[in-house]
Amino acid sequence: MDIFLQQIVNGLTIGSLYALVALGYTMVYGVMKLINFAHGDLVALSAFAGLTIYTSIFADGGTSIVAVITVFMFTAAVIAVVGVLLERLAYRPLRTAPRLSAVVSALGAGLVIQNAIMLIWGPNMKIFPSHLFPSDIYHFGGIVITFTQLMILIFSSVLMIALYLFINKTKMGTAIRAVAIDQDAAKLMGINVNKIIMIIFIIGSGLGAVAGLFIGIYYRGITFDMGWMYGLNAFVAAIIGGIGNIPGAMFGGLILGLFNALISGYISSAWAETFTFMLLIVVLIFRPTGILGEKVAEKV
Amino acid sequence: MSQYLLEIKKVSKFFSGLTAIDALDLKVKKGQIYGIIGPNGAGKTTLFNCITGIYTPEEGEILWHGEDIKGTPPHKIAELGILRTFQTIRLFAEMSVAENIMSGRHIKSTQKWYNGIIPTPAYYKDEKYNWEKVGKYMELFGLSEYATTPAGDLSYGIQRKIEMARALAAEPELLILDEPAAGLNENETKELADIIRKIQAMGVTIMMIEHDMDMVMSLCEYMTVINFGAWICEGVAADVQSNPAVIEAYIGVDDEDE
Amino acid sequence: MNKTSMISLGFLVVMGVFPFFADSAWLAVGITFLVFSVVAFSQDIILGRAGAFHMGHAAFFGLGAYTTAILNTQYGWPILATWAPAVIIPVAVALITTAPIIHLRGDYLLVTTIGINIIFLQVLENNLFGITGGPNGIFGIDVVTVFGFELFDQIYMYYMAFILLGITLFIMRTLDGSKFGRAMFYINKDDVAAQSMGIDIRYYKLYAFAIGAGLAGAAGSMFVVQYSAVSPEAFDVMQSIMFFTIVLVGGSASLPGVLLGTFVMFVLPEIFREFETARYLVFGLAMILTMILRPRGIWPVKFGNIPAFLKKGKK
Amino acid sequence: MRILPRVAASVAVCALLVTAGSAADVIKIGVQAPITGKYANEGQSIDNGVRLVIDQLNAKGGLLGKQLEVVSCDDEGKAQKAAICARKLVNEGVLAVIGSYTSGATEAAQTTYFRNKTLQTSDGTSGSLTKQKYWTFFRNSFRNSDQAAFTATYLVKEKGYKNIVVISDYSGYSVDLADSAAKSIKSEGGNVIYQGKIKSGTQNFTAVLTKIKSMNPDAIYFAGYYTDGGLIRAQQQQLGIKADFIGGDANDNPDFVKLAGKSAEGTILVNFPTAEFLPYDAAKIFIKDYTAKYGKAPSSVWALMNVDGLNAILHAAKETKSLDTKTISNYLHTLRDFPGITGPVSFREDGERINTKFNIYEIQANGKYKIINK
Repeated sequence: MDIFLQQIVNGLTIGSLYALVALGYTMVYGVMKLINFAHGDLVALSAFAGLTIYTSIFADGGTSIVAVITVFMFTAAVIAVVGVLLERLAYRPLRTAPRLSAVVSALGAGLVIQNAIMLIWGPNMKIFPSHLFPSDIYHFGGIVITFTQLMILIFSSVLMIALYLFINKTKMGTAIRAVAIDQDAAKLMGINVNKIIMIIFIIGSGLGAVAGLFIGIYYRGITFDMGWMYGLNAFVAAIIGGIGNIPGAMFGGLILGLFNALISGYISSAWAETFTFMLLIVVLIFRPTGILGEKVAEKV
Repeated sequence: MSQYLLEIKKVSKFFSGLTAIDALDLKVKKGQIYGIIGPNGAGKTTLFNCITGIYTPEEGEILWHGEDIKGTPPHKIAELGILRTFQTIRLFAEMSVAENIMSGRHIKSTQKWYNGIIPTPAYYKDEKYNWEKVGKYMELFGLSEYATTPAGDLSYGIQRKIEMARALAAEPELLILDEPAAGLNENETKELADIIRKIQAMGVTIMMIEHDMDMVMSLCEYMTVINFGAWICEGVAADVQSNPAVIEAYIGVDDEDE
Repeated sequence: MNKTSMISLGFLVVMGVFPFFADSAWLAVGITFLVFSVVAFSQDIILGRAGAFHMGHAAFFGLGAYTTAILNTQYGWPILATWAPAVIIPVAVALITTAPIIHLRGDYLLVTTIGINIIFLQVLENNLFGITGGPNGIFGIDVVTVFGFELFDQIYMYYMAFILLGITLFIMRTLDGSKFGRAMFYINKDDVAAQSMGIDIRYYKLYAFAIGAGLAGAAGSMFVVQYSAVSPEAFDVMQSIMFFTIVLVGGSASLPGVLLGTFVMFVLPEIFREFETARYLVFGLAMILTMILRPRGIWPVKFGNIPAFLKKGKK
Repeated sequence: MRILPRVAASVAVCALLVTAGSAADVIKIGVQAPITGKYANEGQSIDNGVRLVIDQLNAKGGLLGKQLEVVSCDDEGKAQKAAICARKLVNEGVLAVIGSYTSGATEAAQTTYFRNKTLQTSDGTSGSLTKQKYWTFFRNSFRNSDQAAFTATYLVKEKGYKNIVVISDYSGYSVDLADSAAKSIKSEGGNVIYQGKIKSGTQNFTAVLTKIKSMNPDAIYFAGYYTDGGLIRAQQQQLGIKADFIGGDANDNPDFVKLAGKSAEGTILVNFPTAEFLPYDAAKIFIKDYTAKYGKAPSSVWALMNVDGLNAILHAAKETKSLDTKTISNYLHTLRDFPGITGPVSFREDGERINTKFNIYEIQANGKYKIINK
């Protein structure tokens, strides 16, 4: 039983990271109907940028709450700017083009970011210092949870709840939802669509940046090509939950994290991705728009 | 064998609780031009979508030559001889006019499954025969000069014609026209009416939705009026025009609109 | 003679005389170009013609490669005998795996086809049934032997790939002039209208996947003989993305466009090896720029592939 | 159709230019190594090492009166890229190829080199590398089975572990080492309670480690690479698994300690003596020259092994005064105690290097190694 609960804790940790990344995909998809293939690479970029920011500001290698908060804020800001630039340069010119053109542009942008990371930081694995977070370990019965895991769980829940409230309870959130439903109508209602899309990219990239930093702090080793793996998993999570749907992305991320952990723990980690995609296919066969997605009827 | 070509029996269609069609009945005889009229949102296009298999009605029967075709997928419906046009024109916009009309010949083509990879003498013959047919339909609709022009580049009126030529190229028994005169000017509408009569003369039964009342009244031999998905009345032009329920349905809607 | 045939013929002539001017290094580049053009065309049948967002094509390419490799090294089949199964198995697998998902729209299909690719990779890496050689793959694949004569020299490889490309172009020409090819375009442009004209979307999409997988399998078989080794990472999702991109950057359903795409994505990097490290960065930028400047690809397709006797009046 | 003749002409011109460029009279030495990707560290060291040796030799007048040129090909540690590299290097007309770093990439290229009579020397340790008995292939390191036997004796006889878990990744080298180790442990009387595989680069190994925790092992033997090993060690500690961690040779990299952080302390690594522990003069000189040229020491002993392979081949060519690969190979097969950087170099008839020794290190709290074998 302890082992099972431990696997649940493991799964929830990675699941929250997926959820944070999935939110970026789902928000962009909801508004622009575009798979932002570069999002995973933004996550990787944030880990590298965060490491550099940390080592250049706190060269002495010291750590404190101030240091951690500074790194998170700085990195999120940098990645948000990159996200906005990405939209400006690679996606906005293609808003009226055939859908696949934007997909190719997104794939291209992903390649650019990934290889820029490689050229700037080199192809070798970079390693986060191990003392950024205290290495405390808590025991609950037979279950072990580290300080970092706890931070990931708490922090990502707070962010997700905040985002949910922002989208559903504020005027800006309503505008975002309006643009997601019908851009033209929203425009007629006086909503500045470009501004909304910019905000989407700021929030999405910011959340991705937080996930990237957590990945760096939790796993320590970061590579320039790691974004793809997190991106794909998160994207699958967003689809399972129902793409375009914000609670769907959170739900999908957690489900996928748990599912992965249980498959790896009880069947085989070697087949984890196979099971992931089987899950995706089964979900799509029974719920073509994801678990929380709404049914869309096409007007004929 | 039924005396009717198409019989709709107590057909109902619901969309998440809303009733789009409500136990509707209607009967179309072979060779007729049959009109479906009713205010916007009355469920006319939904009815057509049910007949052509895009939607499956929850209740009732759709009899084609006396056999229930409810739930048959759209491509099978076309093979049965029911072809349609769309309210919002749906052409293959980037493709040439000739290629658009050739799509009507799809179900008439005799090519075997391997002909997509391996050409045979029969394949060349079939291709030639069908392209010649396309030539004939282009001539019939006066489209020959646009043979290689992308359909999407042409005017609205011509696009309507292409859509009808495309459907007719499949040699249908029943041709379903969804607001064929929408967006056309007076001359074009007149021309359209002539074409529709010509099609009827070829032995094709026609069902149409149309808001242009002059056109409906002059063309349609029989018609059914529906509102909120339900039957209001039916009959020949004169009967329908004088029916108080019809007038009420239209005026009621006018109130809401204005 | 239509335009497709004319461009194909011209291209075949150029590629046919190429070996007379090339040394062995260039010959290898030529073989790569030929093999990957075939894969790109097969991807184009699915993506560019039938319009199915398919991003797992490397799986079918790899399936052909592995079929040849396994039959040759594990069961001792001569390479020539493996050609038929290297086409048939990818076709069968394509039909079985895509049948349940073929109805999915756009992006959903895209993600599930990535899934097919990833599942295929895991099967290879986990050495299912102990025949795939795991992550190392399979080494020491024979060369083609005809009547006891070993066709070891690269020039034979080149002309075998050349013949395969010829066959591919012939199939494309037949397809374009048949109801099958047209049906794919109709579905691509407007699926609702297509089915109302009696076109069975499912059937023709599967048809496209079957032809695409078969051709990719044949190309895979060539690929494995060329390098006498095969391993999973040659068929990873990145490779599928490359095939996907080639078609869209070059121009969907456009013969010269796809050739151009293949050349840009697979041959240029071989020539400009100095840029090795910055290569993908340049690629990425090129992809974005191409799409912004030419959203339909560098050399977009022109429709109007109709018999001459129908062409009259103005353009 | 008018563009066709132009295309044909330009193709012809290109081809001529290329042919003209490659006719110069130099001896080409190929490097096939993971210059980018996960093992870039190691690949770059191999490439640098080879270039250093060749530069030094060229400065002294070259080999048999000819200058040498290094042609590198990046195989990214991937088998398919390796096969492509093999084709390229053969097309370049190289005399010998140094590399690759991983057994998988080495094996994928082997057949092509053999068929084209090109010499190859690699540090790959999989048993299968010498199985084919290709006369073109020389292993400059040691076999996995040797290391496995050495490790098993240590684990079972010296430390007296009862229950041992063996983990590998999916690479050829790792599976081979893990299988050999499991076999040796059993034959020494130890008990392998679980033998599992992890997917390299996954980062999150908690699922499989949690499973292992329930088995209560005495020791975990990891036969994979440092990039995963460091993380496994760290996550093992986090989950509170008490077992000792023993890493195979590929864990011997400075990054292992960085990845594992504080958890690195107490880790045991088994490897061939690392560069700084090599007692030979040749080693000290080489490392000094290398550091002077590149500003850092070679990342591990693997580059040095490959340099030894290269030096042996150059030595053989000089002795036999021949550039015929078969002649060089015949000479190498009888080579005994050539003074190499990593100790005396001798080859067996099947291309296997003989007489290699191993060290056991324990990582200290400060991240330094301490030799603990007798």
